Amino acid sequence: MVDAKNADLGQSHDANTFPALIALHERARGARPAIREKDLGIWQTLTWADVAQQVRTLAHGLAHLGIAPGMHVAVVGENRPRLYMAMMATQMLGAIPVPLYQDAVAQEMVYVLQDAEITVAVVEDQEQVDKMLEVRAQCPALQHVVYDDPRGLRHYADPMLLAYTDLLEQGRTHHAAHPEHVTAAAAAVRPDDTAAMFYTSGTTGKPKGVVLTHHALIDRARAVAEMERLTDREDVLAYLPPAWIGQNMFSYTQLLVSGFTVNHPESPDTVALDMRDIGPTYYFAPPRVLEGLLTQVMIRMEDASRLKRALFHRAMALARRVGTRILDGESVSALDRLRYGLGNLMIYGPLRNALGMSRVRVAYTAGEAIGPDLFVFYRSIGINLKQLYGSTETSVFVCVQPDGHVRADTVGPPVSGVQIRISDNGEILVKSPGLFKTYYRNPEATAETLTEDGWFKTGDAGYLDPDGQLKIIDRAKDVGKLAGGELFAPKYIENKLKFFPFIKEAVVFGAGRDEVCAFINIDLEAVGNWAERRGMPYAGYTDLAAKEPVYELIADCVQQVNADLAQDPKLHASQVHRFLILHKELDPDDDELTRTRKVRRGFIATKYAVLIEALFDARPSQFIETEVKFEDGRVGSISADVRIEPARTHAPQLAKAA
Amino acid sequence: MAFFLETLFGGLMSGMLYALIGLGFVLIFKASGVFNFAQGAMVLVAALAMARFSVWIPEWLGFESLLLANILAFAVAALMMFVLAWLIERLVLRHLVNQEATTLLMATLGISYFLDGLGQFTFGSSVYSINVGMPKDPWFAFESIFEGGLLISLEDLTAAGVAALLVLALALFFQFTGTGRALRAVADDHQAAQSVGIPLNRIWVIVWCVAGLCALVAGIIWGSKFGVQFTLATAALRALPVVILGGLTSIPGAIIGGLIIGMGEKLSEVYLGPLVGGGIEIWFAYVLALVFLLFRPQGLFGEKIIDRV
Amino acid sequence: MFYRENGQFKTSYRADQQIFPILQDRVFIAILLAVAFVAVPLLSSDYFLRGILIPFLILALAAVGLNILVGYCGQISLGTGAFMAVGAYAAWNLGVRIPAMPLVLQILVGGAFATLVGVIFGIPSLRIRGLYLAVATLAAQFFVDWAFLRVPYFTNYSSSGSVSVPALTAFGLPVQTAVQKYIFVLLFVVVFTLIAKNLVRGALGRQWMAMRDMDVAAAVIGIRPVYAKLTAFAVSSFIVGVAGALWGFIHLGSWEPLAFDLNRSFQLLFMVIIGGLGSIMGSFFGAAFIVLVPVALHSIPRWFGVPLSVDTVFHIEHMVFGALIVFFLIVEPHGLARLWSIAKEKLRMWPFPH
Amino acid sequence: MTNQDSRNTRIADVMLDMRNISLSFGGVKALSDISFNVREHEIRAIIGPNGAGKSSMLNVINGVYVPQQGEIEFQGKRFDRMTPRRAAEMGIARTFQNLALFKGMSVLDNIMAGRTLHMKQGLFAQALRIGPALAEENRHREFVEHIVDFLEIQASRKVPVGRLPYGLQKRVDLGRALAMEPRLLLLDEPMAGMNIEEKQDMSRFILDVNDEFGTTIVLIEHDMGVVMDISDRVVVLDYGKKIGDGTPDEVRNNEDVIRAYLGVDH
Repeated sequence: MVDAKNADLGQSHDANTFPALIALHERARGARPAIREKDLGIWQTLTWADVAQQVRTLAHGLAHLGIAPGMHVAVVGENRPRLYMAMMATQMLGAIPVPLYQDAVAQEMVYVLQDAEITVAVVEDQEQVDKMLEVRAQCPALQHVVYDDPRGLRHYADPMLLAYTDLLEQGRTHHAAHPEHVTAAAAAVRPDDTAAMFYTSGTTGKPKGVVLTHHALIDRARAVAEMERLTDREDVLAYLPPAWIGQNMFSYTQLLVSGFTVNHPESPDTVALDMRDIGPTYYFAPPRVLEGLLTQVMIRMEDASRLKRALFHRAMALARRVGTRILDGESVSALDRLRYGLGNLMIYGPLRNALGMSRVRVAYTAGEAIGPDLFVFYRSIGINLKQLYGSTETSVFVCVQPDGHVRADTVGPPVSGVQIRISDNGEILVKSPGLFKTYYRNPEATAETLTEDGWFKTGDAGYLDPDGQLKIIDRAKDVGKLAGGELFAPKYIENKLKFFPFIKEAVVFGAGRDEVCAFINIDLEAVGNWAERRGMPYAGYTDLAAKEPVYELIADCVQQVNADLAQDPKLHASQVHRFLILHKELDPDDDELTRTRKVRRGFIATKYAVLIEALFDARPSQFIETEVKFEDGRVGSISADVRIEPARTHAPQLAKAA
Repeated sequence: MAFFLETLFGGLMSGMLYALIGLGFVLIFKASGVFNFAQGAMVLVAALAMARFSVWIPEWLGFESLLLANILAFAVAALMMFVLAWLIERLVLRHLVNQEATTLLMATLGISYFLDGLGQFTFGSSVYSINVGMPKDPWFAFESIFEGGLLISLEDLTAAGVAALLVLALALFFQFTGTGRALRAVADDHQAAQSVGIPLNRIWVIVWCVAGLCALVAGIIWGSKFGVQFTLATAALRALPVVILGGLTSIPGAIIGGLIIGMGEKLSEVYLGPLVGGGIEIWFAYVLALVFLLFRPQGLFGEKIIDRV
Repeated sequence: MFYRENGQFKTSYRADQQIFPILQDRVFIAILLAVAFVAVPLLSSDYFLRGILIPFLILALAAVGLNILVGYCGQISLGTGAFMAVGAYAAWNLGVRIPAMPLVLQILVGGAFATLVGVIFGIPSLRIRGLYLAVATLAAQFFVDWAFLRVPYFTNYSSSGSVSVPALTAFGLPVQTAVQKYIFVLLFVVVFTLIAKNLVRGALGRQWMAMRDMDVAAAVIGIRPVYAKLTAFAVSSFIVGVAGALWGFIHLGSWEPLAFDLNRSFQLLFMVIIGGLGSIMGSFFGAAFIVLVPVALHSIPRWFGVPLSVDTVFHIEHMVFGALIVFFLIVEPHGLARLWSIAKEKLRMWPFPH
Repeated sequence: MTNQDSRNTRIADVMLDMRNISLSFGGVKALSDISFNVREHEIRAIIGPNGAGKSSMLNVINGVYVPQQGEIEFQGKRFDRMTPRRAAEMGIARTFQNLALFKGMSVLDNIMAGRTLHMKQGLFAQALRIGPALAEENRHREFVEHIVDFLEIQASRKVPVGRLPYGLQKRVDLGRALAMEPRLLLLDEPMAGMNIEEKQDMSRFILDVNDEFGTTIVLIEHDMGVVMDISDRVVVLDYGKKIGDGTPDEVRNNEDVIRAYLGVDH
């Protein structure tokens, strides 16, 4: 009951700026925990009253350092309560916090520091201080560097440095001198003032400062808070870089909107432990994190006794069968419910506990395409994991999957207040109260992405499927058309292929052709194990790649993907008709992949032109000799007679995707 | 005066027995760093075996000769002790190598409990007698010096003699045989001994066998004197102060310690006992040893302990 | 498996350092106590209380005391029986000579006397170690046995040499029926177990364990061996003494020195070893084990219709204990307590093996 | 302003003075007539081949061994024998070459044990865990947590030290010494048997201790690189005799030292 009441207070709509929200929580739930940090072995707690109090003092301090409305303050570091409060203090003065990635090297920071005319930077520790000192010459505007953790800074005599505690001290004196200064500044903040600025590292060119208003951020946070019925009793673990809008939305904006508690881990290498401790109720993780956790689980289970493993796998099989349906509240036979209950007692429950997810009520994943198996694993053991879609420019929330309508291949319907339109070239356009105001001092870029009538070009290609859920296909610029004019989204197909553990890389071709063909790189480890279990000897990648059984293995994967595509209203034409397994692994050293392992389509297309022709001419095989660079820089060449295999395709069936 | 000398002799006699048992302790401790609490139990088992076999064997084989019976019984009992020694090394010691001294002590406690149980379980737990034809009649010596002479139990005298002989034999054995040298090497430094190819385990079996032998002889002597029963086990505990006094690692220490304790016990019992209600020899030896410890923790002949950091 | 620790985070050192930091454990203990204080008295027979539970509790208490000395401070003692005896006889004498003295006080002061004797015989531990110390404590055993046997004053010149206590009352309540005695003992055990636990997890306990694990390092960080060792002897023999008094007063009612002889000392040492050196909980496991094995040895053959003679059972018992000691020293030096904690860890990690 | 300069400026006058120390075990001379001193805030290294008597020297300083001859002056007080207890009370802490940790105890308890001298509550208060005792326990727990933070062993604070990897055990050993808030810290081969990263970490910790708390440090170390990097002055022992004393560079160019290390005429 109490929760509900507080919750209402927390959501009460009169507070539309961050300073107002802080004041609200101080009144409504001053004694409730706002920020916890595991420090000195226990969870040190700051109540909303403490936070409000300290933030005001800090604001006075910043004012003393000359921070005025409209100015920018850089915040650099891991998740640390003091850095969060620095952001609040900045906003309280009507100034704008600019979080920077703590792992960026000094020179990467220079541009931002200059572009935003940073005069004061609040940083975590010696590491960040050193960076600031390194770039000070290039950033003359930078006058003060405030540091949280004094360790190792004892002998730094530089006058520009200032300890956080000293800043608070100055804040007190300033407060004594101008008692009203901060309250006045806070009262002057308007909802459509800029609240924060996040720099997005554009794939090309300089990073762009995304300007977001109080209204934009708060409105989106509220929409989701209402949709998910978030109360002030939620616990959130802040473990991703705060400079990333995702983490910032979850552990900062929503914190201030819903008035729940954000928990800061003791150190990066204790996150898992601290997660177990806290057991967040509201959780967010990009697919790679979830992937990592799942691998952990599987590895640890490997050492378990045979009996335990058997039990585990049986339970998991059951979960895959009925788990998600139970979670979605669909009808499941009483017997299965019973068995699932048993499994829950024996396996799922303990597993959630081990992962620190026993208490998770709502969990989101976003950022990249998530493999269906991965996604289903978490849902099947009773963790309400859902996908969402959004970006920095949209204050994150564009689409969120509502409970009960969760699917692996969509990102859900638009959140209330959001409109979505698909441009004729298949790009997703968004209009939402959460949209950014502009790119900071970058009108061209702004003009490119914001239409006059206020639509934001996401740069993603996709479509709304029959039941109104948004389906992301690919980056818009990669989407092409087949000769027949049907949509062709290589990345989408490649991802589908790569979800199979046996397939490491895939490159599909089809733009301007009348059918689709694919290069496959097998995963040497996975397929290698598979081969060994079959007692199939092989000498290295090239040999294994050419084996008949391996081709059958892959062919099966491909036809599964085709079956999938066949059901897709827009992409059924993109089924893979023929594929080949490359005789060598695609390799950054050979410029076939970027350092971040993205395929360089163009380069590959020219390098392996012969193979592509062979594919589309449906030849049985094709000889090729390719140059390769070895680790030691020597150059050699691999030659092989690459087999080309037709893949089974399916007649398009425009049933609803399942 | 005469009375004093009589007591003194009595003390020396039991002293020899203590020395005998003490020797068992010392040997085992030297060789394996084990403080063998089970020595008492071994005495009990050995004595029981001797007592029963000397009755059973004639029954089985149907002959009369007491001498033969005793010899066979002795052989069988000795054999049994050796088997025990081997088993103990096999099943216990070799699994506890390099453990702390106290752990080993507790282990031997366990062993001693086991042997107590086993012995009485197999041989029965009532009082049995051993008759190895020890002279029972007293003997009056030095009548010329003291009128009435000194009353000396020939039994004690022979007992002491036997004990002394065995002690001497062992002492020589360990002084002059290869095994003896090996043993001393092991006592000085396990690793080193091993590295020059001395088989630790065999040494251990040997010392336990010897200890078993000591136990057997002691058991026979005691048994023939007071009869064989459970109390033998605890009686052997009285030999503990001997080694403490003599120093855990010194064979001569054990012998001399034995004599000192033996005499001290008797004298105290006779001269102090009455004042405090008697029965003090049970603890007197201990307190003696204890007081002694406070001033010389390593005992009379033990090596000084330096712990390096 | 049953552990759900998410959300059980600690926001104060006090919470972090409580004896049972995990909710599920606290629940378990609460239930256990409820059973011990309510269910057992209601349900169990006199024989069960008198013959099993009361001795178990008292011996467990003594084992806790001994464990402090042997398990936590690493000072071996073969004289536990003696310290129990001192506790019992001291308490008894107080009763005889100061009739006005209330029972609980008698028992506590009895413990105090045991402390005194314990410290005196502990003094050698400052000079001597390990084996030698064992002998010293053995001396205590023999001396005390002798004293209560041969010094008539201690038995108030009773002809038989055995002593007996009158009908007991505490705080005006009778302590006579099995249930009353059980509750009385249980209270003592709970209180002193808690005290012992507090000590071993506090500064003193750390000093003891430091002495046990690495005495040179301990001295170097400023721990005084004298203080550490003598406090260990003191606390240990106090608890043992109290247990002794309870053993005499509540369990036996009338007794002679034999009740506290060397075998009692060994029995307690075995409890500590089998139960687990350096574990309070282990002391209880050990006591339970040692109390139950004879019972089992008596009854199991009877169920199979092959009743064994009393001393056969007695001998087998000896063999079993002896063998078990060796077994535990070799296979699991930390005894049942370690097995328990391993099992617990497995449950917390479940379904993962580690 | 680098740490080096600042340290040099902070190094004050002599804090520990060892005069003509001689020590022998049953006739075997471990140290013969050795004199050297340690200045406040400096990092002083003792080097020398195995069996040179380095560890014995430390043991003399904190009173584990009693020298047959010689005297020790520590902060103006003169002793001809030191006892471990007194050494501890006067603020001398030390770590051990072969890990003398309390195996049966957790990381926290090991370090807490280092607080013994600062904990005053009596037996009864502890037994009942009443207010003051509890308060004291928590106060010191907090202090210890600062050390845990400093040594970056948060992840293993409740693990029994026995289960920790060697490198971490070394840290705990250091932590236990730091818990005493020592004025003088004796480190006996703090990096023995460590890999490169572990050594770097340890060096960092040692320097940080010296910087943050101004603790004077005497260390024995075999890794010449490390010694030359972090120590202000070095004394060289060989077969119980002192054969060199001075700054790293001076020592590096000292013939006797070179000979001792190249093993000529030994």
